[in-house]
Amino acid sequence: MDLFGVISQLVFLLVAVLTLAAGLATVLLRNVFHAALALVGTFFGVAAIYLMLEAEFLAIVQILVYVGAIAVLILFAVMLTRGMMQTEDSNINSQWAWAATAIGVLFVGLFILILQVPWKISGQPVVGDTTPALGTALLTTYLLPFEVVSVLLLATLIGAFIIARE
Amino acid sequence: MINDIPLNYFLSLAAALFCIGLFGSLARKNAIAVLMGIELMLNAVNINLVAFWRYGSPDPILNQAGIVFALFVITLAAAEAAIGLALVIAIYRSRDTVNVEEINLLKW
Amino acid sequence: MDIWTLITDPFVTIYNLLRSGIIGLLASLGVPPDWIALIVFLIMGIIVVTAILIVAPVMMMYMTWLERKLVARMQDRVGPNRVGPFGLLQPIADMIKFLTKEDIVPEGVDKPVHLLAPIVVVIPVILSFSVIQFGVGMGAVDLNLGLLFLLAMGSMATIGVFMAGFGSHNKFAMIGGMRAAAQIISYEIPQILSVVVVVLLAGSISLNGIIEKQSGLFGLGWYFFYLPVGPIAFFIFLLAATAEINRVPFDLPEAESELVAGYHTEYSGMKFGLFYLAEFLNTFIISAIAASLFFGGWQGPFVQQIPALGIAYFFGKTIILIGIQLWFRGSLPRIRVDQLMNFGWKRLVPATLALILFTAAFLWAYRVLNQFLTGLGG
Amino acid sequence: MVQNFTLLIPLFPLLAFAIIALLTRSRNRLSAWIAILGVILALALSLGVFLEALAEGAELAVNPFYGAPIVWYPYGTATVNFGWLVDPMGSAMLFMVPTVCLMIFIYSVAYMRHSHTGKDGHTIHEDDPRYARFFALISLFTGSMLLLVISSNLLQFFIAWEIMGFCSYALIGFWSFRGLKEHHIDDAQVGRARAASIKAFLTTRVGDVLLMTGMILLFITVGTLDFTQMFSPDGLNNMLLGEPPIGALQWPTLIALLIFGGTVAKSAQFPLHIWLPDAMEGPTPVSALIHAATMVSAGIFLVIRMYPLFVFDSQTGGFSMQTVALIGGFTAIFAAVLGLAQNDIKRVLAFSTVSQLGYMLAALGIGAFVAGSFHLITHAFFKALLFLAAGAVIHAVGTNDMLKMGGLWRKMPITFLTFLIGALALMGIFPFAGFWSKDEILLEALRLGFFSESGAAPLVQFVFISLATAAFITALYTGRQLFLTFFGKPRDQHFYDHAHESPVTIWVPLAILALFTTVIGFWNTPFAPAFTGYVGEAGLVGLPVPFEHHAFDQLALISIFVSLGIAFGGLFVAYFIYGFRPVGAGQPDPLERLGIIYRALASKFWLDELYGYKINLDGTARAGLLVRFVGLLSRFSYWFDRTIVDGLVNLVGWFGRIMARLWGWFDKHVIDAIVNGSGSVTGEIAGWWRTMQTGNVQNYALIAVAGAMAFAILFLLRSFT
Repeated sequence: MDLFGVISQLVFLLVAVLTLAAGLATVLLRNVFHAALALVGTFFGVAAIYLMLEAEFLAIVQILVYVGAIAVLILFAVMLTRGMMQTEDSNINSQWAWAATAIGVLFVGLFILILQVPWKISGQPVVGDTTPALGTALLTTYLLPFEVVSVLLLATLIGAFIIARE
Repeated sequence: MINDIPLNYFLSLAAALFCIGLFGSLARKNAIAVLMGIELMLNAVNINLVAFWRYGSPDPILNQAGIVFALFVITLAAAEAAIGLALVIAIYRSRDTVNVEEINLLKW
Repeated sequence: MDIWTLITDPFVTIYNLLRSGIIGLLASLGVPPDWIALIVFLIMGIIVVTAILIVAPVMMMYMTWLERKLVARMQDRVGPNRVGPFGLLQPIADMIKFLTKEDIVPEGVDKPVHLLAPIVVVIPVILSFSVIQFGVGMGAVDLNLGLLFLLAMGSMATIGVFMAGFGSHNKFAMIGGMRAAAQIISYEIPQILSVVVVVLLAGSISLNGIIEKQSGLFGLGWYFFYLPVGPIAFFIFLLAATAEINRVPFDLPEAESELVAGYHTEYSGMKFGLFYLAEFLNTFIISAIAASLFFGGWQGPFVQQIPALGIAYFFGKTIILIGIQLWFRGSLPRIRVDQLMNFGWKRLVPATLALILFTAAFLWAYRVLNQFLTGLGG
Repeated sequence: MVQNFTLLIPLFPLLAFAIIALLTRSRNRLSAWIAILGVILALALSLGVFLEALAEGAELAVNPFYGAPIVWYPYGTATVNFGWLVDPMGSAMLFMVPTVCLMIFIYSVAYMRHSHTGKDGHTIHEDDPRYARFFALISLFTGSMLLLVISSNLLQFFIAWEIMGFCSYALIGFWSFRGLKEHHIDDAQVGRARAASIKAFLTTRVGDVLLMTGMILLFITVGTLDFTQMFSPDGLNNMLLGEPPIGALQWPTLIALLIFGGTVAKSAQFPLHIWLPDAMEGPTPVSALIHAATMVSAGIFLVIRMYPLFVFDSQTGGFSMQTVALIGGFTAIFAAVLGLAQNDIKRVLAFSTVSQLGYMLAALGIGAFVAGSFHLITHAFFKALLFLAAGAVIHAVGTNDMLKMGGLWRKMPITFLTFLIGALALMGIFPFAGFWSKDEILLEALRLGFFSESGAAPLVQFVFISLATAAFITALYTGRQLFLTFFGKPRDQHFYDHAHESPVTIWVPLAILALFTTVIGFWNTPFAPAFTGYVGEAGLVGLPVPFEHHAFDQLALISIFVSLGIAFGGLFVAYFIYGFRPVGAGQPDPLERLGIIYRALASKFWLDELYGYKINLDGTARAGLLVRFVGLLSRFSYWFDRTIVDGLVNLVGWFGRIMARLWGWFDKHVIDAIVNGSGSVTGEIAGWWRTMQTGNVQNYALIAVAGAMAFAILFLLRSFT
């Protein structure tokens, strides 16, 4: 393995560990606000993963939408429901052990599966700018889903407004 | 990059992230935390989609189904967050709690 | 490598000289090629980052001076005039003051959040500098998604503001943070949409690409002159961006008369300095984006012959735009929070959507007409 | 090529109807003008078609203007189309109908304004409260008549026919609502109008049902209702293919008789004539419309349209034409006799109409197609004239009763003059229209009955004698009417003082109609039979045999003198009874000396009491004996149903109730126990199981995850092994 390979793997591992750590923090931190901040960290980590996968556009969208919008929404919600933020009792519910067991089994199963399945890899390099092709694809091949998603967003806008207003 | 890091790395990372998110949504008391767990799961799924696009697509430029799918997932995540948080706030307003265990009016 | 090139395009030339020098040096030392590439990448990156990190605070310091001077003139005062000629050394004095002040951490704050907040606010601003094109070939990187990157960085600021508001354990800070977040996500939409107009016109989201598209008319083919779309889009962008960075007349999150200083009420010393830095650099970034999108960035007469002119053009335009924002500050009253929201959602967003529709229709008509006319010619 | 626009002719009045009904109801004058405009447009277009048809000449009979462009509905492989069919007779109708209607419309503008004396003694002129509605309805009436005339198939014809039926109902009963006291319309008249409208509608309904039955049979046997296809040789011969329906009665005869049934009702022939006299309760323009241009003409026109069928039937040995002749001849004399004893000025005219329609049918029945058709045209003009003039008299005097009039010619000379022209035409006196057409019928009857090459025909002889007698009586009652109304001394000074000459809008239509009455007869004189040449020379659609026509000969000359003699004879007798010594005020009618005969005549041979619907002067009405017998029968059926049938049913019901009670016990104690048992068992189990529903979303999610994992593991195990 050459130098770049080593560095790449190291970078990947670093990012992966940070991402997972942030994810764990999200799930485990008692303070919901801190958890939300950790979630933001996870989002950044995932954006970095996208960058590694040469999906720059998606990485930027990830930051724009997840960090810029969803995380802010979550922070908002946390602040609006402040009564729950610093409770003394546990932040984990009574079924956590069952859940952890099931999820442990799930993870092990998934891991085995990932290692066992012979994934088909084409290995084509990404040459050139993917964004124009992506735009074309959205407005030609995926036009219908695109429109449906637009309508969904509109419906969400109205729905959120109606649900949340006094 | 593609030659240096095997696909399995990304898939394992995604699986781990997914399991973490799943745990968050199954075991946290706070409804907002549950939503955060769901976001984690969606992100994990997106990693998978992009990874498969990058590694499996016969022509990464012309065939961007993975990216498109990930974009739609992000959009849906935004919608889900908006509605979900609106619901949480509405519930908080009427019941003064966001503890999922206490929001159980629909039991026997 | 003649002297003429050095004179007309000093920075790029020096950069290239340095780069080729390092490569030559490493090659003569017998370093493997991929190591060379890595080392050169790292060294040049460090140089560029250092340059930015030096230029940015200096810019910020003299913007504070400019603001104080300008606003003072508008208010019929003199402004700083004690330290140095025309008070030119005043910013340096201020900086020393910031650095030497006591770092107060109030009781009951959420410590990590409190400490991290200024850093989180500053980082995206500094990152924004990496894609700004200061002159011909003078950008740290030329991302083909540069514009999107800038917008993403702009939206990141909310997190820091939130952290500051939450972490300060202070109701003013909390309200300020909430206001800032609401304002930023509200005004982000018209800002992005008005940028979309330019993207439609240019057909590119690379900053350099957009700037190069404005090279027509002897370097004056700026999108501002694309009547009637250009001026309207610029105006909307300026308004939305001003709101996005919480400046007058949209400075509700830090409204002195209501909230003391908003989300950075509890900050002092260099932490406050970082907020201050972020605010002014944001002003600079906004002006730079506006200059690039609507006024051709470094584009101007003779810039092809003498690339160094590009830097002057760019900074000239940016400073004029900064001046406009300061002019806002000096002359406009603050608006109310409900007016702010109503204006954003009920006026700006629909107007911008209509503008996009109009632009698209216009472009389509233009294309059809063009095809028709070419058909006639052929 | 005006003919291509034929289909638009009825559209104008129908459009006027729609506009008035929907938009301008509240604007009386405007509505009237819209209606008149509609008729004028229809008239203009009709005249265009008529002139074009005239230019075409007799050839038009076998190659009529025809088009059926509007597909209404398809059936099987063919379609029913709407279209137009204009043959010579149709074109003559197109000339006659809108002309007469236009006159009636113009006349109505003033006629439907009533005058009455207000509280302060001044005369108040006021529109009828339903002025606009009146014009809407007569527009619809006219439009449907025009549609009927141009119909290209029997179904379209029938639709127009039915619309007319409705219009006649609505218009005869036009005054059948209260709130008209100041217009001299009292409760009695309201009651009469109401009863009369129902009577007219129901009586004509009998004919409509017959017509529809005939139409259906025609469709079944011929396979089409389009006139041109129906009367093609194949079409008519198709009728002979099937089994004869009833004994010796063959299909063409049956169908022709059924269709003729429609005519009998619509054209008020014996025995369904009973509605027409009572129809006089409608406003006078309506009477004119019904009697001259539209309703009753439609009945005759139906026979004219279906004439090939009748001819075909008689050629194949049927007796439908003989029936037509018989009923026509009998009605002619029957109604004329009845007309003698009527005191209501309009009722006399009504019976005269019935009688004249009998003339036409008799002529058609004996094969004198042209003469019958021509009489239809001329009669329309002079009968419209008579009605409108009579209406003018009623309008001026304020009563219908001739015994209260007298000496009116001094007061209203123009009306008198026009009425006189009409009366002379009706009597058949030279040179007015009635003379020429009636003489033609009598001549044909004479020729066919007594001087036919194929030997004497008793039926035609009967017809001739009947018609000649009827002509005499016609002159007699018309003379009676003239003398009673216009001559002698006024018998009621109050009404006499009230009388005045009609306004312009009333007498101008009268004058125009009088002009037509005077000249229209010359269209077909025995010396220059233009109408005969036009209508009869080439036969009909599907009957391309010219109608027999004789040059002017001795017989014709004799016939002229005979008919003139009869007419003058009648007039002279009338003068002898009524003119020589005028009936004084309060004196009874000299005819009352006839005793029982007079009473029989005055009460119309008690036919209303026998099978009709007697409408009394006071507005009450009573069903005829026959009807009441049917009523009794139905009451008996009702009793039978209630006591016998219901008793049986109740018995069964009682038995069922007993059984049900038994079942009820079983249900309650056996089945319910099982059901309740299973229910409570289920409830117990469910109460224990339902605790599974914790209401906690995360619980559910966990179980869902676990389930999904279980399935995934199963699947994987299966695919790995």
